[in-house]
Amino acid sequence: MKVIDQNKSHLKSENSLLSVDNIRKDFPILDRMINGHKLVYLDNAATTQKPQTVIDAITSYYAGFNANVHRGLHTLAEEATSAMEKTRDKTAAFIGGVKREEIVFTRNATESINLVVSSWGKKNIKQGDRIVITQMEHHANLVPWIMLAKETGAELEYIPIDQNGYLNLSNINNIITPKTKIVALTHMSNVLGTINPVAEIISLAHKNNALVLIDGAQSVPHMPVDVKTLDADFYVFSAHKMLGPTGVGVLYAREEILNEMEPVIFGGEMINEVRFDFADWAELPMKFEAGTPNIADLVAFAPALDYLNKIGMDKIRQHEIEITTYGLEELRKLDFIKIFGPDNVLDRGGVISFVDDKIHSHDLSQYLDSKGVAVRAGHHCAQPLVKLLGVTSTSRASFYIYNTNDEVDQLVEALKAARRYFVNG
Amino acid sequence: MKVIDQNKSHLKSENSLLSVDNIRKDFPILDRMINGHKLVYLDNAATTQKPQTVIDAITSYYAGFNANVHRGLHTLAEEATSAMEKTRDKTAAFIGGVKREEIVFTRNATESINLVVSSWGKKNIKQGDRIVITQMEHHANLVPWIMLAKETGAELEYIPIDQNGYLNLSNINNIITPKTKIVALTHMSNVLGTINPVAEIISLAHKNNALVLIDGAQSVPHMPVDVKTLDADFYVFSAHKMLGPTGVGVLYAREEILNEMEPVIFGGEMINEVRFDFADWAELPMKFEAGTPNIADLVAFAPALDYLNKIGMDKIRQHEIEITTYGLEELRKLDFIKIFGPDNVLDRGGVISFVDDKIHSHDLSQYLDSKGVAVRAGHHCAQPLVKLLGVTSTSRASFYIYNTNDEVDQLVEALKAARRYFVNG
Amino acid sequence: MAEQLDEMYRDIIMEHYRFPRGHDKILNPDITKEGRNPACGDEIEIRVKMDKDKIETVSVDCAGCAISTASGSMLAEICEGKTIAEVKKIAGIVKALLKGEKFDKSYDIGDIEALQGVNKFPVRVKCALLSWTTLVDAIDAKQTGRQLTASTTEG
Amino acid sequence: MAEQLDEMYRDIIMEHYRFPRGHDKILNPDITKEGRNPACGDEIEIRVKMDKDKIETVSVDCAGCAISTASGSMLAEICEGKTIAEVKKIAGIVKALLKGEKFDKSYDIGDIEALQGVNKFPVRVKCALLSWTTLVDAIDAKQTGRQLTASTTEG
Ligand SMILES: Cc1ncc(COP(=O)(O)O)c(C=O)c1O
Ligand SMILES: Cc1ncc(COP(=O)(O)O)c(C=O)c1O
Repeated sequence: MKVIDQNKSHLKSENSLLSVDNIRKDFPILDRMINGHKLVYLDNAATTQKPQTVIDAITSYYAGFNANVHRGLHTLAEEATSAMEKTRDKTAAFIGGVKREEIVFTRNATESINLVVSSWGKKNIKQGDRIVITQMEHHANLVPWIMLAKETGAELEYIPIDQNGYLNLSNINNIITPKTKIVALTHMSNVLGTINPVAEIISLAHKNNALVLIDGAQSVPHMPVDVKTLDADFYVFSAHKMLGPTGVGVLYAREEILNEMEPVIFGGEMINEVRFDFADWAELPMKFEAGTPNIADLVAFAPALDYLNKIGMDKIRQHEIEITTYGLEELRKLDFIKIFGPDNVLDRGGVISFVDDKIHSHDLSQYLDSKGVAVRAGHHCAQPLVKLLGVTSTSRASFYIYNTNDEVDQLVEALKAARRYFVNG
Repeated sequence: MKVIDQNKSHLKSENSLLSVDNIRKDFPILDRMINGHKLVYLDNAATTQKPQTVIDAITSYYAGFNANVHRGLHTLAEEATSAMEKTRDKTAAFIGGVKREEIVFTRNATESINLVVSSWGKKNIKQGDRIVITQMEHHANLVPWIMLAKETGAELEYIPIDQNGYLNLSNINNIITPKTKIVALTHMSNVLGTINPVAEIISLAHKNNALVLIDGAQSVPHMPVDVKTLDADFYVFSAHKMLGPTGVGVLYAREEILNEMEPVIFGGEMINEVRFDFADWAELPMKFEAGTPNIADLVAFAPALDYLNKIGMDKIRQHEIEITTYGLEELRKLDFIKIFGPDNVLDRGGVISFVDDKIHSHDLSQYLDSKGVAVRAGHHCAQPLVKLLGVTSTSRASFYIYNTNDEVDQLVEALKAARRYFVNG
Repeated sequence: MAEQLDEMYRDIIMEHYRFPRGHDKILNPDITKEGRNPACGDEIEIRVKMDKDKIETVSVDCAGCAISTASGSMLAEICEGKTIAEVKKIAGIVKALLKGEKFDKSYDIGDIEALQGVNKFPVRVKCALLSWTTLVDAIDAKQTGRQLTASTTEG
Repeated sequence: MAEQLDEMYRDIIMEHYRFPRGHDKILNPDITKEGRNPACGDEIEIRVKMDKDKIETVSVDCAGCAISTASGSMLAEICEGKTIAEVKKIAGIVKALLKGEKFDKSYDIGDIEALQGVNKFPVRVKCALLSWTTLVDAIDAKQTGRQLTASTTEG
């Protein structure tokens, strides 16, 4: 016990680089009691909690300047439009300074990927073409491609993963070939935590004249991302996984590509001119944003970006490396726990999937919850991957800026107690 | 002046059935000052303001039980799921007691219509089939059908409107014929205010074995709607036009139809089982709701429904009849103002579109705003209709539960002042 | 919820989970049927040995959580010697009990009553239902001569 | 914003709006071009009479708001006698002025300066731009011999 405590205080002082104590004060939900215990929220890969500034932005919007956007000539409409469009500027800046026209707002990362598949995909993918994805994709970046391959008669090829949870690139030149039209892969796995060498894969794909979609749902919230430097063609993510409100997704795509893409949802806001037998489209990015947008949440995404910028994405990454290091160390001490994903913490994000050799992940998570510890259990929307790992489900602890080594300790204590409850009880 | 004042106090006492004064206290934005004047918000057809209970529900969600929904085994996830699903129950009840499985949540009414067109439409509409819509449709219920007709080679037929802003049904038996597969029309026009005889049209369509989609974006917020009694096949609306948050749309469709429809967005939540080459779908309605939903706003739509139920949709309709009667009366006194839409207030909702014979609607709206009066100007996402009316744009005042006859007076005064500014200045 | 947790993981359930009945596969079954709960990843195989219209024995091979294991164990225990009609009746009661609906309380369901605590945890209801759905599907298929595909608690 | 409103609808603008220059259609134009702003419903027709590489006269037939009318009137006034290069330079200045960007302040733009107040109202910028975009498109098309389609301030 003493050893652990020393470890803890040692790592805590490093954590304080990020002044987690101050950060926690900004998140009202962290005071929540769960079953008599203070909430230990370790389900950040599913969705993160929100700082007061984000909550306040929604309140101020509705109490101060709620109105429908665009073309509105009254004060409220102008204020709402300008606030919403400011978020677009901030989003464009956040991922490396792209053009505001290159940022399309959707409901979530899932819709962003589906927009690419339905619009770009159906137009450009033909029978005999090859679509390449990986074995570690979230259903959002898997099912749309399965369906597109079925519909078009294209081949769907998988980049395999190895024993340690890395992409196995040994055969990559036979996978990404001149037949390949699109490569779609996750920047960071939501199950294994693996951070993939996307720049390398993008460069190989481009040599083969294939475009690349990066699923950044787990990367943009947790590390600096510059889509220009990566040279990604499409990049998607969700606001709700990075302190922002639910209901906001982002699709970045290069302007030339967006210009070539047809909209898939038709209605108000996205048109230029409509006659009874004719319609043409508004300029970018409105062309892809039909109907009344999720205005309040778009407005409230800005303070989430501000919050992340204020801390600094480098520091956030550093904090997650530290807490994940500690988490892996402590979990490895439990001989009944098996951990998935890369051993080297520099190759992974703040996500630890594990199983207890005797307790089913559902029972385990339910038990952890009774101690106030929130983790996710199941297939994490990656059924084929979880099956590959040789299990039916895992438990997953995932960290963010407000998590502490203390909370890791509480997870570990609860795992030990679960053994007593289910196994040696 | 005296006459108007008497009128005012007379109608005010009738208004008090609805105790507008008390209602106004629940809407924090109504205290907002615009250019030195108290806000007179008459842009409710674009989006309505939100009561404190709706705003509070969002705050409580984020501060109390924010988590990703479904399959979550921890307390927060269960609370979030159950709150979101309670909204589904309330929505199902609100439109006449349909099954919860028949309520699909989308981003907005526009997405709801597009979902029907992309899924049901592409599967069921063939070359030579006929699609029937009306000349008074919002772009949301117009452009998707234009595109579908183009793609499939189906005919697109319009039910025309007459001089008074009613649908002209004299030729309807030649329009809705056995060739017709779908009839899509608005329950209430967002430009003319016209309330269409949808039950009659649905019955005629059904006799021809055509299905009917009703665009209820302007009706559900303003009058009692029972989709079962109407016998609608599809019915769509937006939460943000009925006190609810932005980012929530509803698609009601009969269960048999939904069961036959394929999803159009693929990813998490909407699947049952996924393998590397195979996917099948979750049960209704999740099949159509891929990815993380707009949880907070779905949760906060419930208090909006509660609020409307508490007042009673009958009373809301009554209030709007009264204020629209007064508005029409007062505007008709201004000989430079031309009003569009039915004369009989019982055939119209609380929407008054008008033009000044000398002042362009953009100048006019901008001027009204300088007096604190918010109306919308332009084509109201119904370009072909506005063109039919023989104008390039209109100004539109639209009312809701918190509007008063006093506010109508302020509109009228501001219209007179605009004349002095632009015409006799 | 520590108490709610104990409500769900009652002693009876934990005992069935640790020492599941019907765990050893029947070797010459009259009916064999797989069941899946893709959302959980749970998979079971049910085998039934019939004695005319009565169930002689049931084996439940289950790779699932405590709840699905315990529920399968209770199934094996209670179904032994029951007629098909009785088994269907019990399956109906289990469903009602798990979903918090009304059911015939006069019918003796033995240990199964302990599953009641599960209805506080909606996500877990499917776990408890899997073996029952699979068994009823198996019997129906046998009776109607339908093709046997895997049962699922989704859909 | 009552002041902001007066900032936009300055006396000069209101005067151009009430008495627009170049309102009478040129009968034998060298260039004719339509412009549309579908979002507003505004439509204009511009006609140009050239004198070698100079613009002799411009007529602007406009069914639009005060801002687009006044802007068109200013266009007709200032362009008379200017070379194509000069007209393009002025159009560039108008665009910069309306979008709040930097421009060459040494160049004399006369009444046009009064359009500056419009940049406080982003939705109205398109109104003020319509005639200028249409004129520049018309000249470009004439010079390159391209087909003339309607100009628009969208896209
Ligand atoms: C890697 C990855 N991709 C995509 C998604 C889908 O995100 P959303 O549900 O916000 O659309 C997730 C979130 O679960 C994810 O982890
Ligand atoms: C009649 C009608 N249909 C559809 C819509 C589209 O609603 P939304 O923008 O919320 O999708 C509107 C709203 O403007 C409307 O008035």
